[in-house]
Amino acid sequence: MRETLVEFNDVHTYFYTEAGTVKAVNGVSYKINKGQTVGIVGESGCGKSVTAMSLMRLIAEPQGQIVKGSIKFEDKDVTKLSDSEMMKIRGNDISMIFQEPMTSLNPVFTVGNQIMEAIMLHQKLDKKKAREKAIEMIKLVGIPRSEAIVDAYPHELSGGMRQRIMIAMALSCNPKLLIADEPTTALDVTIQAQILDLMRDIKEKTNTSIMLITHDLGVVAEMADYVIVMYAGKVIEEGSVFDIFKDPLHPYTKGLLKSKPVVNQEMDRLYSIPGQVPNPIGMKDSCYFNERCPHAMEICKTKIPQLKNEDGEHRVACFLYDQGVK
Amino acid sequence: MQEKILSVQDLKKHFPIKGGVIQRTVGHVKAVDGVSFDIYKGETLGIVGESGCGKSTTGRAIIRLFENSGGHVYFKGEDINKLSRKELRALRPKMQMIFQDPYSSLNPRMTVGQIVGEALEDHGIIKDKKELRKKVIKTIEDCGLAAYHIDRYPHEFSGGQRQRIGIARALALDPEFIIADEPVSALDVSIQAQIINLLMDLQKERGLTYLFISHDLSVVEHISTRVGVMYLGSMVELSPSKELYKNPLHPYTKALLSAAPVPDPTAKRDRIILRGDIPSPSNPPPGCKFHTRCPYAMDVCQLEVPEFKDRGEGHFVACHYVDMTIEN
Amino acid sequence: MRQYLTRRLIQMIPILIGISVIIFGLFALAPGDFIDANMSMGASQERIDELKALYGFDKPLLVRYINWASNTIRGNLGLSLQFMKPVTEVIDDYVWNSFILASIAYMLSILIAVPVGVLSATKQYSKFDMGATVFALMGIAMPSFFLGLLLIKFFAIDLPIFPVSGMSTAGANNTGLAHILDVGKHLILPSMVLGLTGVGSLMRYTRTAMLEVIRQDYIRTARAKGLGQRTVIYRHALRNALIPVVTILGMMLPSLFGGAIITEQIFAYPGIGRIALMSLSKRDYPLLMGFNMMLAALTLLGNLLSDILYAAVDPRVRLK
Amino acid sequence: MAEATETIKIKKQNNDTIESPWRLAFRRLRKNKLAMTGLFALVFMFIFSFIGPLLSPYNVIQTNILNANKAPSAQHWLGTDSIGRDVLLRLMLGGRISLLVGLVSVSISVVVGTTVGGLSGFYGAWVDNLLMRMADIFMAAPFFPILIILSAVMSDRKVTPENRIFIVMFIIGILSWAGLSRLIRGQILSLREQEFMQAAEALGIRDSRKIMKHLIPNVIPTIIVSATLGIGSAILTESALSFLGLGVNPPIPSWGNMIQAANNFYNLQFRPWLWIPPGVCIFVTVMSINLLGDGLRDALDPKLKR
Amino acid sequence: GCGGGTQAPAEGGGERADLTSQSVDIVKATDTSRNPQAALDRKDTIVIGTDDFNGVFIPQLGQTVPDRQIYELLFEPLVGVDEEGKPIDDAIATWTVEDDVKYTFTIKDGVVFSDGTPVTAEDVEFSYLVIADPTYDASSDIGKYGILGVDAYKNGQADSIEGIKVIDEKTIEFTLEKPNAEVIYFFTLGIIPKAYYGEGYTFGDLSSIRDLQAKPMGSGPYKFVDYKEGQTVTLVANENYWQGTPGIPNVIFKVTSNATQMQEIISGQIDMQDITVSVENVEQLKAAGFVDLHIFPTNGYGYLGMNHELPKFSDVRVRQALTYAINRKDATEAIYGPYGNVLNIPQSRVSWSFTDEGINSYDYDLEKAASLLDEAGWEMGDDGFRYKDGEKFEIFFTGMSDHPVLDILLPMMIESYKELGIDFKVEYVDFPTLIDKTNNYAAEMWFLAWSLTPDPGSASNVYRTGGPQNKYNYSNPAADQLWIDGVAETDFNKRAEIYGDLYRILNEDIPVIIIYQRSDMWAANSRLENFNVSPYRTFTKDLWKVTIAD
Ligand SMILES: Nc1ncnc2c1ncn2[C@@H]1O[C@H](COP(=O)(O)OP(=O)(O)OP(=O)(O)O)[C@@H](O)[C@H]1O
Ligand SMILES: Nc1ncnc2c1ncn2[C@@H]1O[C@H](COP(=O)(O)OP(=O)(O)OP(=O)(O)O)[C@@H](O)[C@H]1O
Ligand SMILES: [Mg+2]
Ligand SMILES: [Mg+2]
Ligand code: NI
Repeated sequence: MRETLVEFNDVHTYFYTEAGTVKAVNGVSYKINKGQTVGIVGESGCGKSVTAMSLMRLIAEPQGQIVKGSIKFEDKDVTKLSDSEMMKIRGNDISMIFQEPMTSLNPVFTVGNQIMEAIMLHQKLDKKKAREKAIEMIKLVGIPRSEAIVDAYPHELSGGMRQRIMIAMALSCNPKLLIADEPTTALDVTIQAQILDLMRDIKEKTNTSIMLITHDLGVVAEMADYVIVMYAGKVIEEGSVFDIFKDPLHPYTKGLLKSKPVVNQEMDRLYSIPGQVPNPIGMKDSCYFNERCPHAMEICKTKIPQLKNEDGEHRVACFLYDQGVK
Repeated sequence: MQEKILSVQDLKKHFPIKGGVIQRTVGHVKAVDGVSFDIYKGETLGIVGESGCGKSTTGRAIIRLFENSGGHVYFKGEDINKLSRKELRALRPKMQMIFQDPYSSLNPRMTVGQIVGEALEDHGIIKDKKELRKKVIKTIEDCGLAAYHIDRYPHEFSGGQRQRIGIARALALDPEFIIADEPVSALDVSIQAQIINLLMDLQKERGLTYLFISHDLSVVEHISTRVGVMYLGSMVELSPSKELYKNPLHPYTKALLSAAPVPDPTAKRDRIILRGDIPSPSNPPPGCKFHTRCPYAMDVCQLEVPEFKDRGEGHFVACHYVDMTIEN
Repeated sequence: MRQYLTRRLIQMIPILIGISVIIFGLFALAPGDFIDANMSMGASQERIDELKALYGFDKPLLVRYINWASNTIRGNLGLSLQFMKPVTEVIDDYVWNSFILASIAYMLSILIAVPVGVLSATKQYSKFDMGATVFALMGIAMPSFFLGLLLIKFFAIDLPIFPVSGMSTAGANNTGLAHILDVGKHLILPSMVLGLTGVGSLMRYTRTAMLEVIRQDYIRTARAKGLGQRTVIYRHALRNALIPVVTILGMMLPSLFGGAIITEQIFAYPGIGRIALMSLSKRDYPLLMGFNMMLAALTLLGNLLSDILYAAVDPRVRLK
Repeated sequence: MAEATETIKIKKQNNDTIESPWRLAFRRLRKNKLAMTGLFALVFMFIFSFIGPLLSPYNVIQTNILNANKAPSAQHWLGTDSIGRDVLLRLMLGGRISLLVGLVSVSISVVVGTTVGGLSGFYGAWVDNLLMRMADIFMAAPFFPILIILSAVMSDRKVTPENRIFIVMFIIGILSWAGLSRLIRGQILSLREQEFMQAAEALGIRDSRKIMKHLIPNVIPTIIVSATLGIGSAILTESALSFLGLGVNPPIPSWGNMIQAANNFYNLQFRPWLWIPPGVCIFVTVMSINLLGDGLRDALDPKLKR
Repeated sequence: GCGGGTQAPAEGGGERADLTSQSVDIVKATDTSRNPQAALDRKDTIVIGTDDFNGVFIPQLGQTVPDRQIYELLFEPLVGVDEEGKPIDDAIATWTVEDDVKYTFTIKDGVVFSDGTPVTAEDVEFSYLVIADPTYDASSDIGKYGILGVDAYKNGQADSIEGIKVIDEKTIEFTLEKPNAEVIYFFTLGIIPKAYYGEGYTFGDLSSIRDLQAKPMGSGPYKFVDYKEGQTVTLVANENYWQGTPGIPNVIFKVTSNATQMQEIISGQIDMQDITVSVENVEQLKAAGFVDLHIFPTNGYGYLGMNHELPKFSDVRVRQALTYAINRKDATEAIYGPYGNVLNIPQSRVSWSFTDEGINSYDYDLEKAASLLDEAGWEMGDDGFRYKDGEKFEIFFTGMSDHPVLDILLPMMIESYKELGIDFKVEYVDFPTLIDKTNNYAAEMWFLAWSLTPDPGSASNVYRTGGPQNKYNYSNPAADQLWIDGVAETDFNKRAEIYGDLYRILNEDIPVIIIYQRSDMWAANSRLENFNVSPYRTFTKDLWKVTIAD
């Protein structure tokens, strides 16, 4: 087995708000190995971004706090690192593509400037070289007239262009781990394909691990080696990409796969999982999916299911597969 | 024939490019460069196309968020650009836009309730405060959010949740026409399905009309009556949805369709890789704008702009190669 | 942009004319004139009338305005009544002293206010922030004469390391470096007073603007790039917080040349501020007109400058 | 895996209506301890100034040369001034003037400045040009001569001292809005280009509402700073105005002209009871406004819930 | 200055010397060893603190005290003034008077300008022609003494003034239309060299002289070196001075501020300065140990003016009542401590014309004031205010802003006038506004101060019927006649009697309520020896005799 790069161990990240405590991440554990691409899917709002942000230690304090658990990155527990140690890791060892490309770019600097900054910092290049590299990165992510775009401000770019700038920024420093939070949502499929190719290239060349958060199951299928399925702040299923797509176990995962429309396949109405995500404030001890689950049992309403090894790497948190219950 | 709700004629939007310390205009980005199409009542026109090809700009120009550089937009026969501010305001509730970037289009200092309910209150549609709250809750629940979200601020939401706030904001007004700019890109497939179902239900119930901009070809196919393909500020192909997916004519459309990812890790792909430099919208290539990357490019493509012609059954395309193959 | 500049500069002309009419009108309306304020009261009525005629105070207002305006356009601001010297020369004699003092003081206040404001914001509600707030508000509640006298007491009397007043040592005919050092020594206390009293407001504005900015997503992005706290704050955040600061800096331009009346008064500093006050209480109209027109022009320029800087600071702002 | 067993408080919410950003802010403000301390201090200053004098055994117009310049004692808690008047009583009476001058003039300047800045920044184009050129004129107009003329006019009209102070408040307010309007406009110029403003436009929100509900809450921090600073300087400006004959007239004191006692080395060194009390009062007032203002800012800042 | 002196926002203080004493009170330093090093280091230089200069250092044109201090050291007049304000011949000329109308001056031997050229009668003539120029716009008024032919010269009808005749190189003759006792003080004007200032001068254009205003040259004990605007004027001893080389080689005048001038003396940065006298200031300067204080009565007085045109003030009983109702003694005490005195006549108590015989001192007496008001028909109403013919007794007082005297005087007046049944309202305006108001007779009651010139006759402008400075509309024919008599008489003893009678009338009539005469104070570092100053004789007159002690 390959070396582990990141290990989440029972991470809890809460937000303390006026209305109550939002348990955005509520006991998440999983591993990312070196050179592995881990796809993370799940309900919108289930805590995928917050998990990633916890790893980067970029949760908006003081409301948001990692209250429990550890996140190991190469033997270091990032939850315990000092700010300056964390600084060295960020951008250099781990880089992140944020979900919101518009607000994540500083409106008063040109995009070139923002890309160059990281390059100059981590690769110790001079300004001219960094600029060349920035132009090259912009070209790599498929933006035309890269020489002009380096000097453009974020608000002058289209949504997809901004997103690609974020990608260029994250890829420019050959990180050990790339966190890509919905990296291609604003891109058309040809460019998406190009970006995905680029990410694969980089991964192959430098043995980078990728934490790929996305809703596009197609992208997951294409990119990921391993898939984590999250629901309401918890991991409910994990397994290799083949396991998940060919043999989904959790009813949520099944519903998810069923919801996806496919080109050239006609249907009147798309399938969608019935019901609502539970309120993350004040959740009871239960399987959080029980209200929406077609196979819900009594136990699901009173106990929280644990992630269990079903077969091999494929694990699921569902009483349906719980020996005792069966 | 169906009622034309919107007619776009030769729409152009050029952004000036500023350069130097004194910010002189050194050129123009031709973000939208002569786009024409009609939308009929009750239909959904899907727009797909390369990122940066001017889809969002087209959408914004249609609802006149900025003054366009040329062409006309008629909404129910009225020239949008000739309306006074007051008339425009009165028209606003009828045509809504779902913005592509959910977060930056939400005022950080307003709660969801305020964001979604504000327009209803301001246009005097709902005057009673309790009723307003009810309506807002109903709308956000339709969009897959929960009632308890109503007093939260945008930054407290995940990307997908924010997108749903934007959708709810547009839907709350019960508009007749909605421009949806990537409305479901940040949503997980289940909620995506829920939203699409909602949009389609509304369409059936109220005869809503959509201009649906998206990169997700399967979603576009599912929801659209007709689909337009844009490339570098122009429309290159426009056709009824099924026809387009079964029988794409333009080489760009073909490349696009071939690149769509399939949710099957074992699936084999036969992708058309587009080569060549991506041209710049400030200095688009002469002739057919696609010729620099087109696998079938011919001499004529560099010289002449292909005509946007009907190939029967409302399948429009602008391509010399198609012209040639069909004639032969 | 060039168009914008030309347009704004051209617009300044009617505004300046308007302001000149206002200023002239104000001075003409203000009760009392130079003769009333200065002349020996024992002078006979005939002599007083003779003098008023000599000074032209008996002419109709419009004639006086046109005379003044036509001279002003030719760069002749007239003769100061109290100094009996061309107004331009009087201004030239004093304004540069004020400028030196004010620019040192503003430098000082910017150097203190901006970093302290930034730190206060990054450590909101910390002890440091509280201290800075109290300090800033004390500066606001404290009149500058008070601070001036306090500093004089400590640094010029109890611990005589700085001179009490003036701009150079009387009778010391220093030249070159020695002169600069001498002047520098005299500038320390007044520039501290002027600088410190300005610190408070600039600091508060910086702090608030920073508080807004540091919670933005792009600051998170900057952090994610691994940039150090300093770079994140001073490069990414501060730049976005600059709009109010730039406005204030633009508004400071006229005061750079306008003199600080109270500070100059206390330190007997040869600046334009005391001269202006003197000319007001003596109703020295030509000097007042010249001085106020200069300030008006500088105000317009300062505001124009900050408008231009907005666009430089924040590319989203469009100049139209 | 440790389970989420802690009990979580769900706070009661106002579930009937959608509160406006302002109402919501005030509700949150009430929970802010520092802000409430500020409010309390401010209320105290008001009580001190408006009710306090009624409890004093002394009288403003009563002078007593034999008892002049006395240090604080049991009879005169804060000592006496140069003609034997009770400093404490003067301090309380001075508060009436200074608090009013501070609050009223700042309110005027905030209202005018915000309106002008808001309109100017929001509409841009000729509206901006017109309003900003107007602000230019206000900023460029010479302060002192205007005041001298005003004082002469008031003198000719025999305006009574009580009415005079209202005019003074008005003047300080009117002469200081221009700076604030420029500050606000500067920020709004940038804010209005943001996407949420486009969204508001697409919704067809009325302009007045866009300004009031979308833009102003985003510039409120600046307004607050300007108001806090303004109150302090208005209180001191009032005393500078007496120099030109515009401020309060005897026997009415104000904190500003009481603190002028420190304009003299002897008093500065040997009679601190003359200037420390008004100094402290101004400071407390400014501080309490600042705390309140900071609280309001935090209350309006959704990212800062504590 | 001339006339009734300059109206000014007077400040400062003085010694409460007994009324007969005219001497200057000198408080000697007690501990000269504490003299700061900064001062001791200036071995051949003294620094004198002063107010802002205007940079007009010519006697004919200069208008402010700081400028005057400079030009008095650079230029000398024909006639000097002694400590009592009487003319003496310690200046550059001696003189004889014929028929009270012809003044013949002879310039003393050896009097030269600092460039070595002798002072001649032509220079004297030139010095007076300058102020007779039709474009002359400074403060001297040559027209008011009745010198023959002045008008003709001004109008350009004559090339010279008939009444000013150069007899020979050293002798010059001035002729008047009729006797004028004041004219002798007109000869205290400094003499300027024609050769230097007259170059380029043409009748009707003073610009060539203006051009030299900041480069003065005259016959005084000091020579001009340089002027730094707003900072210093540097002078150096004139080795050609006709009375011998001055004792101090260098004199620097330095601009200081009111707030800190005392600290400058105490820290040794300046050697001398006139400082507002007050108990606190004297105390601090005494405590310094090394400062000599010269305290002497100011040439001036503070008063309350009233507009007699208003019916309420036209009644002399009311004016008297208002005077009785002010506790002037306590007020003066509170303001100046021992350095101010209540004054009852408009003349300095050190003047030769001063008298207190038959003068009513109007001691504070509210009862008397009340009965006078009753007599005048102002009856007490139920609301505590007095009424006459249905009109409430209201006084609208216009004060000058930022004035330390008013800070104390007004509260006291408010208090006692309230008790008397008068609604006393107060407003402030700035100084020129107040002057403007009084000029237009638009003020009811106000506070100002007159500064006095040596000759008492100039006050007629203030108190005679229709006098240009009589802004009170005061009129008393008997007094008017005495003013005329006073100027027509040239014998000092006889004049003193005339003015004594006049002052008694004014004391009875109360044209204005005179409050106090304060004192001036010069603080001088004790290392200065032979320093001399008195009310009518400024320190500049004797500065050349001063030396620096080791
Ligand atoms: N600052 C915050 N304060 C309060 N709640 C927050 C905050 N940030 C996030 N949350 C909540 O935490 C939960 C998880 O958010 P997260 O952004 O991780 O979702 P996500 O899985 O990335 O969803 P999406 O796919 O839509 O981006 C959401 O319910 C969200 O409402
Ligand atoms: N304000 C602006 N100033 C200058 N150029 C702009 C501006 N807004 C958009 N553009 C340019 O216009 C072109 C079209 O942008 P638009 O946002 O319409 O693209 P899009 O089709 O929506 O792309 P995406 O799918 O990536 O959102 C881009 O090249 C972009 O750089
Ligand atoms: Mg997310
Ligand atoms: Mg777009
Ligand atoms: Ni757990």
